[in-house]
Amino acid sequence: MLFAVLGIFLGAALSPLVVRVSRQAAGWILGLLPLGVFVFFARQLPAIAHGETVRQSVPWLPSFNTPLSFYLDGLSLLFALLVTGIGTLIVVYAGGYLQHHEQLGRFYVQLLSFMGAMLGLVLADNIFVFFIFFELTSLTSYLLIGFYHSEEESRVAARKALVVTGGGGLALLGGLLLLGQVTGTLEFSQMLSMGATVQSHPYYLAIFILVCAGAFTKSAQFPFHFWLPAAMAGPTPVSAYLHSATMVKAGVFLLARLSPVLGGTAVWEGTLGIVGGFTMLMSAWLALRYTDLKQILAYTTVMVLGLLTMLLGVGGEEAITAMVTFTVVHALYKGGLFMMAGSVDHETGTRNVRELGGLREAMPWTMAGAVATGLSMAGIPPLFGFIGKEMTYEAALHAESFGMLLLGVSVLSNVALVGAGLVVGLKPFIGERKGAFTREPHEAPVSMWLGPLVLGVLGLAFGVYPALIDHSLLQAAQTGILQESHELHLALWHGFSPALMASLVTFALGFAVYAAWETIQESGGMAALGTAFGEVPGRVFERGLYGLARFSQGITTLFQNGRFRWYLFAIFTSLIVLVGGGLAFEAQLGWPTFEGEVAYYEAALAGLIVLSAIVAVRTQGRFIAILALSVGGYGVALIYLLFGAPDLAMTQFAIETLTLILLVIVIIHLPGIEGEDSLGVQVRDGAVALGCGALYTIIMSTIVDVPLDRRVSEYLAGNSYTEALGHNVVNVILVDFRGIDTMGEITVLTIAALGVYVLMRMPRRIAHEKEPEEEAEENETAD
Amino acid sequence: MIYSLILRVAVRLLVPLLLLFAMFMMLRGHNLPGGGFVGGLVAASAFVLYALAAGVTRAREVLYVDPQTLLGLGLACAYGAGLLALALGKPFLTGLWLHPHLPLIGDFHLGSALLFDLGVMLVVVGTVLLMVFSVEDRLPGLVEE
Amino acid sequence: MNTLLVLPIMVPAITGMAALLARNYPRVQRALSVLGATVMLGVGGALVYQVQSHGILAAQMGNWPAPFGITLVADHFSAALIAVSGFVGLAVAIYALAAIDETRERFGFHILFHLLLMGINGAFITGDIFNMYVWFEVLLIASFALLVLGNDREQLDGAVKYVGINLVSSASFLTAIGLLYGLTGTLNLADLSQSMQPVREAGLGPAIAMLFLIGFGIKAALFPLYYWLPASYHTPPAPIAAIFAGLLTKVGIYSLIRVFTLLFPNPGGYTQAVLLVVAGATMLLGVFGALVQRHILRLLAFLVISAMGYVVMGLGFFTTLGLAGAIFYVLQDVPVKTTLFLIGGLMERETGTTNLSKMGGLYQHRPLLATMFIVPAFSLAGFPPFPGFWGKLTLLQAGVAQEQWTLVAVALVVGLLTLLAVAQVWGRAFWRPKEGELTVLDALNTRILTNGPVVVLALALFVLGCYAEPVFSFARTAAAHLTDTGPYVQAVLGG
Amino acid sequence: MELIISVVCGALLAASFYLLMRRNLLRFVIGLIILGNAVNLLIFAMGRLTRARPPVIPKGQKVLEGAYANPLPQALILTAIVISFGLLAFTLVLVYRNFAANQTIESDEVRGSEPSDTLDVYDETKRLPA
Repeated sequence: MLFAVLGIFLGAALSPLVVRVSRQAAGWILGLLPLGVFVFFARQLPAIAHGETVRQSVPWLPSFNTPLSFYLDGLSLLFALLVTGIGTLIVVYAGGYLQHHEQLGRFYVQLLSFMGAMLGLVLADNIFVFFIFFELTSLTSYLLIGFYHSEEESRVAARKALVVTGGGGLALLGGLLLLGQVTGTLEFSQMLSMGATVQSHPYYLAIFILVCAGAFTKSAQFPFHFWLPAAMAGPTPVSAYLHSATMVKAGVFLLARLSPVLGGTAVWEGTLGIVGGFTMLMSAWLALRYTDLKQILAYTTVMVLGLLTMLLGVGGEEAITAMVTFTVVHALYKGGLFMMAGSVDHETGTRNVRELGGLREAMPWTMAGAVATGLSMAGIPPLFGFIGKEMTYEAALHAESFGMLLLGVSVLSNVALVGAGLVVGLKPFIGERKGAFTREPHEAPVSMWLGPLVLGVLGLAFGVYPALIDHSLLQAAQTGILQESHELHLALWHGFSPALMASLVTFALGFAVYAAWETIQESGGMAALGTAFGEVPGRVFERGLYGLARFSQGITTLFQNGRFRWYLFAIFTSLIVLVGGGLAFEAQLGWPTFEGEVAYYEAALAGLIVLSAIVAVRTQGRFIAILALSVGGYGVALIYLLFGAPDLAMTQFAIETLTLILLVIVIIHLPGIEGEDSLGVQVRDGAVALGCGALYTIIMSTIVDVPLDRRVSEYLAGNSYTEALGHNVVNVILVDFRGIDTMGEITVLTIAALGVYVLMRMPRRIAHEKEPEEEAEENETAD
Repeated sequence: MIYSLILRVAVRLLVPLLLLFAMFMMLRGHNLPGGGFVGGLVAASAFVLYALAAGVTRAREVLYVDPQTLLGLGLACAYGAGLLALALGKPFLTGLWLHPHLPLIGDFHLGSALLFDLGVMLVVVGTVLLMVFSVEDRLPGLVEE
Repeated sequence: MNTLLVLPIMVPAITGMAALLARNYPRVQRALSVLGATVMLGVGGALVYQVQSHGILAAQMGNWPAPFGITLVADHFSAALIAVSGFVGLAVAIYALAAIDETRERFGFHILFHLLLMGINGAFITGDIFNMYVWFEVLLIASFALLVLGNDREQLDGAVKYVGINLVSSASFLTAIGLLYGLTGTLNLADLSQSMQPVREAGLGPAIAMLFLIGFGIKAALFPLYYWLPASYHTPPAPIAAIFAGLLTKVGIYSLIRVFTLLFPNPGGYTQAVLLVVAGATMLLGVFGALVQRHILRLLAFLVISAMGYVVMGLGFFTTLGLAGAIFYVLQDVPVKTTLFLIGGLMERETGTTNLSKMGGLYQHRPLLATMFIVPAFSLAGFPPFPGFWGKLTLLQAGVAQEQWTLVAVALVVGLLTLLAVAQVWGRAFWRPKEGELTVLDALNTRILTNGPVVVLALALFVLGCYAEPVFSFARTAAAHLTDTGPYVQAVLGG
Repeated sequence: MELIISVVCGALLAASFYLLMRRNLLRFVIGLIILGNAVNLLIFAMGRLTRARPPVIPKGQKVLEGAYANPLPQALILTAIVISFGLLAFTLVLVYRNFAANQTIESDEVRGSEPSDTLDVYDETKRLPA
């Protein structure tokens, strides 16, 4: 399994090469890769059908407890087959569809990565491995949806998909982390039997909500459904693949995978049933509102996703049977129909159903595939779609509660689906040619009609002879979801059951809808529906992004307002808050004891220093300020001298003088200190500054009460002469004990000198991107 | 006023004295207050004085090397003093000492610390001079019209 | 062993010094620069190898026993950071050969660059808190000089704020050192961690910790102290901005983690609460800022801030898992940010503008650049399979284990917003077609010099994302040594 | 005396912080100089004060006897003084240079690197461009 996934990624990496070698045959060549993987999985079928499961684990991140582990049971096998099987047809199809596109190579890289990600997702056993592939599908689908990147519409659609599914993914990550925390394992296969533990845990509700957020966004459930119809801005092969077998199925797959763990509770049934049911009903009818083939198909996908979600919510043998059956049904017809839509678009230049008609002669093969898949979508016997629908009705009828409600919703939705199926599958081909196509329609190349045809034939074959898959694949998948084995038997003819009655009603109403489609479409009710559920959610989302940007701007200009003084003010305020908080939190402050004598000249010196600082603060004259500064500096030097630090005093004296000279040199070129701030600002800043100073004084006075541990100093003084041959301990510390400090210090000096040199001597450079006037002005002020 | 004759003559005498004093400060630093830093400042001030008296161009000529070279050499001395120990297989910055008996001065301790201090001094001289030379044209009267 | 520990400081020091002496010979300077950076990478690798096989290494400078002299210590955390900084240092040194003009070279770019690395490595490897201050100043003044190299108006304006605020940071750091010394009488970090009793008795732990937080927090660009960063990081040329973004904030965060784990291991207390609040606010405000920028490098600068929030969150949990996440996050964030800024520079070069509103066409015309952009950008958004994902995942797991729900939620939301910010850049600079032509391609050797390092960095990140085990287990060990400081103390003080 | 120095330190820090927040960058620089002095004094006080006993071993003796001023903080301050001189010189020239480029030393007007950009959105349709 590992090699299957890696192989596809490898194929992705190599695909530009293949395209470069042979553009025409690239689709066929690259199609062999998923085909091979499909065969590989198909060969696993007998064993899996017997109830075996395969687990493969390769050490990957042992210190994170995350192996690259895969788990193959019926559920993952079903999806793996869909991913690779339909994937093969899509790859072939894309070769024809995008043959002349200059970025075909990049397209294949993205498409095959997408396939690999989806395959990895359905096979993953470790939850983090699962999540990685889950997010990878978001990323690759982002690139694919935005493939026609020069159109803003495509970019907006891609962004929508990325943010919605990526955001859901993050919620899912939270859920998975909690799940891992609760179960103590990171492997799905071990979680499957821990449903009871999880469901009785206080985190259950949080896990459920987060997982649902991930699944609903990915599987386009209301109210997150809007990204999916928008995503049709991508190339048709992408839409076909995305809708039929990948991406959107990831959410449903996730719910199916976790249903033994999370399912069966009232909240599970209620949430999935209501959200799924509502999504199904809403989107089925919404599909009738549109005339674009791809858009109609997109909404019917949402409808099916709703249905699948609802069935998972209902649970139980019948519902899960219906769910796995419908998954296959849908994958087959939706893939085919999208490809057909692409072919029609490709050959006629329009996807508008109203402008299409009478293509039966021009495009016979395409029509064959389209009709077969379209009728399957409409659920007409003997196609597989009919069985799927029957099973749905059976499930509704067998539901423990709200059975009739479920049936009603299902029938109502399916009525619309019948209409939509016929509109899409039949309408473009029958009747008369309408309008003038931008190009003369003729049959698409074989690579492009092969897919719909194969899928149509399969739909027919499974419908007529469901035993092809029911006992093996579907039953195994059902077992995978339910974690218990039931005999699964499908048949076209069930006898005169209530389900059949419902089907007949559905047909009758469905045909009526088809007949009256144009009227229904234009009706006010549909317009309202279209606005409310088709446009508003997407618009709300875009508006949300706008609001987010505005909000971000507001908060950014609040803090990062470009005013240097404000920055410092904020920093000093934080100092007061944080350090003051720290003091308040723990310190035991008392009045400091005042020990020792203070000579009068010492006190006077201290007073002088403070006074000089006050003068420096208050004065408006720059030279007075400098003078005060120097007095203060020399005062500090005197303190050093008084308290046994002649080296310090000497240096301070020298530095103070040097600073004074530098200041004078520079200041004579600068304007004076004019203007003060308003009194309010002065008081505010003064309060903050005094607060900071007070905090320091408090901390210092607390510390000086404690005797100092002088062992380090004593060692230094003791070894200064005996070991380092120097009488001046301070100097020995500088050049020997802490010589590396001094090394850093002279490096600082060197760099400072180089910096001054750069500042003063390096010619001004004009920054890029200046307006011409501004540049001229710059030149004037430049020296 | 800066080019007054008296100042020029005074500076002629003062500069060598100051340089000598600087060396003295550096050398005695290990035992008495002083050291490379203060020594460097004194030496630098000698050159600054000279520049004030004779002009920056002259001062640069007398200095002979670029201040940047002084910086480089100073760093080389200081780093070298540390690396010397490494080369001899001792930990970085370990003090190394020679004890030659010099005829006039008597017992003398010649150590890597001295080389280190010399490096500090060179860097300080280089720093101050590079800064001063960089801002030279902002100094009134420094650059000859 | 002693020699190896000195080399991270001395190799760039000697390179810088030699470049200073050779300042009139640009070719020699360039050769020296690349040579020095290469040796530095080797030293980093050797250091990681030695630490991996022998555990924590310590060297006493001048052969003075700790805590009396200065000790250099390489534990897993610092060794890994030195190796990573060697890696990005080399990449930037090569990129700079093409992207730094001759005037800047003549005015000391190579000298300043290596002395900056000297300061950074010194801060990583020192085991003495005052010595750490000295290295901070070395890297700070070197960054000042690099920042103004060119004297653009924007550069000068940005530099005033950068310099001013960072000097306040240094002052806060230095006062904290002084106060700590006043209580303990020692400066050696390991010794300090053994001598914190008087600090606790005086009840000054939280207050002094907060002073350190202010000092380091300014350098690490945390809320509410980060203002200097978006004001300045976008002004210098891309290689300089790249090394700033890659390494400077990391030095702040490294010191924060080092000091807080060694001296203030205070889970559950005031310090922790502050750290967590700061972390959340930093993450949010950084990404909010990024959402509204037009200037590509400025946008990235805001994302630098946001990433720092994640790391502080890991520290704030004070668990081994949280620290492992923080360390892994830092280690991958260094190349991520460097790569992004280098790419930002290339984007500017190719489109002739820094303004996102005017950029475009890069996906169409520069597919290699586009591919390289995806790796660090989506890594930043925490998307798998890029390394940022693993960092974020670990941090989230630590958060869940600590039941810090608010922060976990904030981290997830910030991930989404980062994703949006990255998608905006991608959509507008890469996907959207550009009006008018792109500028003509550079000469081939220029392209190799600029694209080569970016490709190598991005590939390394991709590989790290796909196989994170070696780095991750290293980070775990590093974190274990941070929560259990015994081996560190023993390595330094002996016995 | 330590207590007095503590008060002096607090006062100097307050003065310096106040000056840092003034709108004239020259006063900012003056604030920085005071800040440097204040921090050095703080470290000095933290080493505790001893009057008139420099830590210099008299000729002929091998160790210091009796009380002597704590040498370690002195060494630290020496390093710090020199470093802050380097930084200060750079800052001063930077302010000057910024004045030469922008003709202002008002800190409120230093925002060439942070222009007040308008937000890039479609205001009519209330959307974010992609």
